[in-house]
Amino acid sequence: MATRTDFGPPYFRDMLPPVIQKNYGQWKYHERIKPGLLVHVAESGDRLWTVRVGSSRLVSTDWIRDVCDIADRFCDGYLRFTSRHNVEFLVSDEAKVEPLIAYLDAHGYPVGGTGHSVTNIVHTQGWIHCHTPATDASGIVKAVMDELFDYFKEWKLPAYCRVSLACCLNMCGAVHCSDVAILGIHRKPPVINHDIVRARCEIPNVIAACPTGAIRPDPKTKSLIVNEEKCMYCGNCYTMCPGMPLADPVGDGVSIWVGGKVSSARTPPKFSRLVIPYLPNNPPRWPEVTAAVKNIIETWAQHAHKHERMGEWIDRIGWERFFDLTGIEFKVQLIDDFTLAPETYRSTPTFKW
Amino acid sequence: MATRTDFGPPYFRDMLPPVIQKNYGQWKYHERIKPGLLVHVAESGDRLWTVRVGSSRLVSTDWIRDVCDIADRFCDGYLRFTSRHNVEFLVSDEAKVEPLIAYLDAHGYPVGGTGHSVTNIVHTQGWIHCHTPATDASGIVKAVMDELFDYFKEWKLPAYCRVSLACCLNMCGAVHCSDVAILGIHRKPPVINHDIVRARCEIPNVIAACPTGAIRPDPKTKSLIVNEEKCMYCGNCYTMCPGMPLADPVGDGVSIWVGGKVSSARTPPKFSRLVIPYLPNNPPRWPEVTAAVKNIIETWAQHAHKHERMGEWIDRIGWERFFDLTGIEFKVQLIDDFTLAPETYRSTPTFKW
Amino acid sequence: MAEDEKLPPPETPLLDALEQGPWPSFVTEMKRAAAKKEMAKDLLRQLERSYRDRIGHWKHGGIVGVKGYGGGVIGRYSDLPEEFPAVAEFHTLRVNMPSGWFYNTKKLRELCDVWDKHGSGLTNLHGATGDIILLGTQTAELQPCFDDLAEIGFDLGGSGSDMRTPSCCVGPGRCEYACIDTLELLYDLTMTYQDQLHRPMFPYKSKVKISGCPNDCVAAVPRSDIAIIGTWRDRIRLDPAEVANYANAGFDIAGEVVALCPTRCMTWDAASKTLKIDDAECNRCMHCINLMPKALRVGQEKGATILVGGKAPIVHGALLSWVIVPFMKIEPPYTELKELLDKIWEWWDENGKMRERLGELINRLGMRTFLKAVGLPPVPQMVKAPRANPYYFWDPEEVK
Amino acid sequence: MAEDEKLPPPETPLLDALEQGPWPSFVTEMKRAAAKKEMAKDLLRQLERSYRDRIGHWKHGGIVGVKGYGGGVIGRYSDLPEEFPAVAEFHTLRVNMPSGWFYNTKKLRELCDVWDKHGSGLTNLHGATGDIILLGTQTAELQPCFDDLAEIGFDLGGSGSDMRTPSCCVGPGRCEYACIDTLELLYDLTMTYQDQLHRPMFPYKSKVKISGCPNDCVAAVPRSDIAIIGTWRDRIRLDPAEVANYANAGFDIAGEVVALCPTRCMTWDAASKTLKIDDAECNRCMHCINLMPKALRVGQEKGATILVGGKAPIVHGALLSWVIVPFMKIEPPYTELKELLDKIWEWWDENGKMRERLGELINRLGMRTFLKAVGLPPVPQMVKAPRANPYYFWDPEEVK
Ligand code: SRM
Ligand code: SRM
Ligand code: SRM
Ligand code: SRM
Ligand code: SF4
Ligand code: SF4
Ligand code: SF4
Ligand code: SF4
Ligand code: SF4
Ligand code: SF4
Ligand code: SF4
Ligand code: SF4
Repeated sequence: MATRTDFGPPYFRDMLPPVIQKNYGQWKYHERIKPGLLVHVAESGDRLWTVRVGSSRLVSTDWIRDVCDIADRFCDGYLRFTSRHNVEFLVSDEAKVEPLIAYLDAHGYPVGGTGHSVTNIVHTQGWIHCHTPATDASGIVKAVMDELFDYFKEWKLPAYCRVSLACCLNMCGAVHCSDVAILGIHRKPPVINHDIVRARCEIPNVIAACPTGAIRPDPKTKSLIVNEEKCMYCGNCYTMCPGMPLADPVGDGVSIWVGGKVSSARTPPKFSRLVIPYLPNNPPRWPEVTAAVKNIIETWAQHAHKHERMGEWIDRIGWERFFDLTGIEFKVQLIDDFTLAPETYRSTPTFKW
Repeated sequence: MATRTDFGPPYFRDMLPPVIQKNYGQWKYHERIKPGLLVHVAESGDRLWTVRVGSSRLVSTDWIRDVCDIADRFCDGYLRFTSRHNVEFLVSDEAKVEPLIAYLDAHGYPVGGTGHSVTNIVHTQGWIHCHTPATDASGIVKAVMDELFDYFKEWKLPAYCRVSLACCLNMCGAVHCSDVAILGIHRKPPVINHDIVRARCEIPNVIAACPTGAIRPDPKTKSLIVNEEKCMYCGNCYTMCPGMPLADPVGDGVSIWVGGKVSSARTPPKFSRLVIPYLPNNPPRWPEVTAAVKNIIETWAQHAHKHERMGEWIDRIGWERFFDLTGIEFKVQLIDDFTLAPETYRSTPTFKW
Repeated sequence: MAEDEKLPPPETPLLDALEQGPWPSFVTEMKRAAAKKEMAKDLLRQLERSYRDRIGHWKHGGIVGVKGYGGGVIGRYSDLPEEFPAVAEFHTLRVNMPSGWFYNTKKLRELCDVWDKHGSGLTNLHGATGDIILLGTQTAELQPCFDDLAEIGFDLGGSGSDMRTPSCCVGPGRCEYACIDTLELLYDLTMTYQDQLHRPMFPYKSKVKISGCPNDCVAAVPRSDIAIIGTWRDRIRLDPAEVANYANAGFDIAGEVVALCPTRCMTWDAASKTLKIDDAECNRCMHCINLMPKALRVGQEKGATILVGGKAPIVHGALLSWVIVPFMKIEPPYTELKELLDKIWEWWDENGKMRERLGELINRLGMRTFLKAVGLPPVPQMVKAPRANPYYFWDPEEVK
Repeated sequence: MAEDEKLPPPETPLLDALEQGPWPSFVTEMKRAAAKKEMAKDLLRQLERSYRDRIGHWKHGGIVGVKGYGGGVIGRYSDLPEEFPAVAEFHTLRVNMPSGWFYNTKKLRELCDVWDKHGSGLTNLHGATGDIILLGTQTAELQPCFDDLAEIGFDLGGSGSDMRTPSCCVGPGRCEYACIDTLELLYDLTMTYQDQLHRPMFPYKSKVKISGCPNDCVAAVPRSDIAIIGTWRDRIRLDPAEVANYANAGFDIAGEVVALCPTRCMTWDAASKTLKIDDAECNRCMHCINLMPKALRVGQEKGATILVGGKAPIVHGALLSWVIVPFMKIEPPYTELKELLDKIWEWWDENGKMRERLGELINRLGMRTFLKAVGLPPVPQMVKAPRANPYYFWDPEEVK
């Protein structure tokens, strides 16, 4: 049979529980009953309870079947996932809410992540499936979420705290606007294996792939040379040519960024900014990374006003005070020297000691 | 006799009135008695009255002798000039203060420019002495100050208002951080006179002088060609070669910039920003320019909070509201497309209608 | 189960440490899959090796895919194929999720069956762009897998230089703030642009994300070339009685709401418990509504703000998307919006260099050029502030 | 007076319009000079012609100057020499003003005599950089004019690629806010760097400006390559009695001071009329001191913040200067400061391209390189915010 194409995704309306079908677009308000539990009330008076559960995102089909069983038992067979990879059980019968939560607690599904909590960490492939990672994704996420678990389960923070992770500069996690971002970085140019280059790579394509024009042909070796000063470790050359691996146990590691936000609530979206330029890859639990993230979040939690996101707090107290309070050393790597650098320099004698 | 060199300026201490000699660095506080009149009180209790007088900056030796006469009569022969080209008469005898002011009023020396006023306009040479001006300096300044005269004489403004003028992009007036800046602009590339170029210009030097690399040699004419797309009308080529005049009665004119500030009081220094891209050169009194400046200042004066500089006011209400209130049309020229342009674009759905 | 005998269960001392702790463990998930699938077993082994070596062991290979599609599959090959033969080829399928990531259990189970049959039994729910990520299978399995997916009504998502799988927030499905029907709009656009989604023909990837209000729950502003954000043009709906209720319940309206209003356009009279909003000065940041959803509601004249140019840092630095249309009504058949999208893509397609995102092209050729090309008038809402530099290059047309 | 007969008084219908109105008229000044000097007469005529033509009539010519100096004179030539022979050559002398623009009338009169003898009789008091501008004379008069200036103790200022005439605010001469002795420091630096001032040998101009406090009354931050701004490191001196006096006099301390404090580090208790400042959070913006000079005074541990890189837009856009030293004690003989200036100029001299200002060089080679070269440690006070992009190019040294 000829394969059909371009038929698109399943129509979402077939995936909506009856209570949503009925009250679609007619929601009036919501309440956050407790961490992980929301109720939305419709103009009609109907109510929809949402129970949010943390997920490892990298899941087996068995796990999917498990959550389907739960949805069948408590939610008439409907559930959804969130933009941060949590599961949301959609309950229309109040009587089933607490039993559901009890069941989830009993079976190790973490209920939480709503409101002023640390919700799931948007992340990427890392060593699981990508070819340019400077670190693993799922492993750090697991270690960090174990450390921050209480902040997922309870409301102990002044405001939202979005933590994201990406395993290389491509930033698939779109970490660039997160309260706390964990970013894998390479720090060494590719090490060229001339035999592989000669044998398996299209020299012109490799040269063309380099965004900074750092690669040029080497007539002598009939291979390539990388101008190390120009290389910003993007890995595009490796994508084109297996003879130019970037990955390096010493060069690779993790950087920490803070103060970004996405929503326009109160203040416009902000970029996250570099505060720790490098931490080593220390699997399986990356203790340096988890400690750094926890320190930043708890320092913020201790000093910020209510509803003040990480970046809003820093804007109020000033970056000099941020480094002060967190005890993080201000390193030269943090000073911008890229294209918009002047915008980040201080042009006033007003600052704090 | 062999000329001596490098002996430097007159030593300032020889120029200080006795009251300053005595209380040098020992000032305790000051009061603004009325527009144009300050009194500074020293730890010793001594008092120094300062009477500030507006000047056209371009003055004859006769005028200098006149103000010297005044200083001899009322100030024991001492006076100073300010960083904005006003004269300051330094009075140590209270009895002489009012007579001095009366004399100044009688003889047409405008007393004022202190505190929340429009003080003198820092400006440049224009058609008086420079070779790259896109407009005149002294003429516009005279016309604008005539129009704003009451704001120099009286305290009718919410805060400082610094108006500056420069007659070309070189911005000798350093207008780039003024509450209101008047900037001469050329809008046409140089018109090449090939005979003059051939006869009197060093082709390579002219080419080298162009910051944007817009000039290349033209073998055919043995002269030069300007890539008009690249030219930003800086006049460097004309500096090197009289065969490439930029000045043009239609192309040249004036642009208006607002919202800059220099001091760090409350908020850090800010750049002025373009709000009217072009007004014609309309000597002798540039009515379009004077009207535009007055409209902006009076709109600000009417809406700003006390102590709120032009730029601070705009930051509070938003630029969309500024255009609204002043009735100035938002033109495409105002949208940045230079190197830091992205920093000026709005990355949030939050704005005012 | 014959498979099982082939290899002993992997030894993974390092990864085992990640089965400790309260957060759900992906290692446990991998082991569950490994119990059934060779691929998953070798994936575990290779990952353990990566944890030892502190580097990844994947490389890029040739393009792989399925009939009639240019994208939707990410080719991946182990760089240690002898050591880990079952993942020598380990390609990912990106499957287009339903709007808002809503599912019924029947569909999800069908999906699991297909993937157990053809792949590793491991998935990401979901990928960072929003797709269902079917994580790893051999080249030979791609077509059969897709055919079975088609049977149950799942199509592929985007990859390569195409329109990527667009996504949207839950919107009207479960949110009172939704100013536009994000779910329906997403489905409509996805269906309208199937060709752009499945057959890479752009200079580079192009991402569309839709949020129902300025809270931007799908992070459209930083992550999409074209962001559609719901908003309103009239006034916030205010229920005085409910406002008083909040106050009576001890909620600090002055401190938590009024004081944090970025435009300072609210006034609170504690005595009479009345809240006033100067709507003309409100910039619709959502803060007050977020804190008092029972008392304050978004306006009634609804539509969207369109922003373009957002992206991650490669190559010139990350960009947030920029306002180009302050307000547009968003109603089926969405003609005005689609005409704009077509014009934008057409201009980008004609002028963009290979691997140049929309935002980078706008920066290279100038916002002015872009606005002219797509026929949008300049308005102050587009900028945070006008230019601070005098480098406007005048068009001879303008100088008369 | 023989001169007078030569030409009739100029006819200047357009310029005459600028003798109307209350503001002092430069045209009147030009006419006064024209009554004595041919040069001034032709200047008036040429200016009237410019007002008619709506363009200037000057051109650049060869370099002109005086013996032993490379700068200090701006050569200027009329492009209509036949029509305006008296200004065919019309060069400007830049004469170094005394610190703080203080004069006694004797010196000023001597200056007038010299200029009436050798030049147009027209001046700018002062130029935008701060010099006394002697506006226009012939080439032949330059040396004699300078010799007579030297006689009365006036030296030339800067022009071309040298250290330009530095300037400073009135400071301790008449301002209680002065945290450093701006006048003395200016004189000392001017004398120390006479060679740099008078003999262009830098890649381009270099400007130094000194303000006694963050009010920056000489606009040093936007206008100088090296800005020295007075500040303090301890606490604001507060006189409670005087604070109360302000309040009693009806001054709105809460509204005009406390509410506008950028760091919100002040608290005002209306009942007890007490003002508290959390000095650790104060950023020394001066606002409160500016409004209550009788009650609040700058601290006692005084010094300066050093900022570099400010300039006008040519070629890459205007720059404000940037903090590189948060605090430095400024006391004679100013050794630490001078060592820093020497290192900065040396680095710029070695690395700067022709016509590249310090700020542009720092941007081209990177702040990191600059700080290393001049031996300054990175501190957060240097930045508004850390980098938002991941493009740090690691030095192999750093990667171990
Ligand atoms: C389910 C989800 C949308 C979806 O389609 O999946 C969602 C749902 C809601 N969001 Fe959100 N947001 C969701 C991702 C986001 C994101 C995107 C992200 O984090 O990547 C943002 C931007 C975050 C940022 O600014 O960095 C986001 C910023 C908000 C905000 C603004 C918070 C702020 O003050 O900055 C609100 C308003 C509020 O919380 O009152 C909000 C409000 C809400 C409400 C209350 C809307 C409503 O009335 O239903 C929903 C419950 C919030 C809660 O978690 O307590 N939602 N929300 C997403 C859940 C993610 C998760 O699993 O944790
Ligand atoms: C005389 C002069 C310094 C000099 O060495 O010549 C001077 C003198 C004083 N300035 Fe200034 N400033 C002088 C140029 C400046 C400049 C530079 C400029 O305008 O180019 C600035 C920066 C302006 C800007 O921010 O754009 C300046 C920003 C200030 C401020 C900050 C005002 C603000 O709120 O932003 C103060 C504080 C105040 O006014 O209370 C100040 C305060 C003062 C005080 C009160 C200082 C004192 O205690 O004596 C002096 C009298 C102020 C007045 O005019 O009422 N001075 N002052 C300059 C007079 C210029 C003129 O003729 O009008
Ligand atoms: C699977 C996913 C990460 C994940 O674990 O979720 C992913 C994985 C890859 N991304 Fe991504 N990106 C994914 C979402 C993103 C996002 C987030 C988003 O879409 O909202 C971004 C940032 C937003 C953006 O596009 O700007 C993103 C920015 C990139 C970039 C940088 C693009 C740029 O212009 O800066 C690259 C580099 C490239 O395109 O060559 C990239 C390239 C890649 C490649 C194809 C690596 C490569 O160059 O071949 C990765 C394949 C990994 C693998 O082997 O499976 N990926 N990538 C996400 C897609 C899943 C899905 O379809 O749902
Ligand atoms: C006379 C003066 C304007 C005035 O009427 O006061 C002036 C006049 C000229 N300036 Fe200027 N500049 C004057 C202060 C400034 C200032 C203000 C300041 O120094 O605080 C600036 C902005 C600050 C700065 O330097 O960045 C300034 C920025 C320029 C520039 C642009 C420099 C840049 O890097 O952007 C040029 C172009 C150049 O150097 O070729 C320039 C060039 C010129 C030239 C020499 C034109 C040329 O290229 O040959 C002008 C000679 C006019 C003439 O024929 O007399 N002038 N120039 C000022 C010097 C008087 C004095 O010494 O006191
Ligand atoms: S962030 Fe980099 S390494 Fe990680 S998945 Fe994306 S492209 Fe691969
Ligand atoms: S890693 Fe990127 S920048 Fe470095 S050489 Fe390869 S392609 Fe070029
Ligand atoms: S601003 Fe331009 S035209 Fe005016 S004096 Fe300076 S260089 Fe000359
Ligand atoms: S005016 Fe300036 S930019 Fe234009 S050609 Fe001449 S030197 Fe080049
Ligand atoms: S973006 Fe707005 S409409 Fe959409 S889910 Fe979030 S809050 Fe609701
Ligand atoms: S939406 Fe934001 S700006 Fe508007 S009133 Fe509420 S808080 Fe203020
Ligand atoms: S800068 Fe400060 S010290 Fe100098 S005059 Fe201005 S206010 Fe006084
Ligand atoms: S100096 Fe400025 S920051 Fe410090 S207390 Fe006064 S107003 Fe506040």
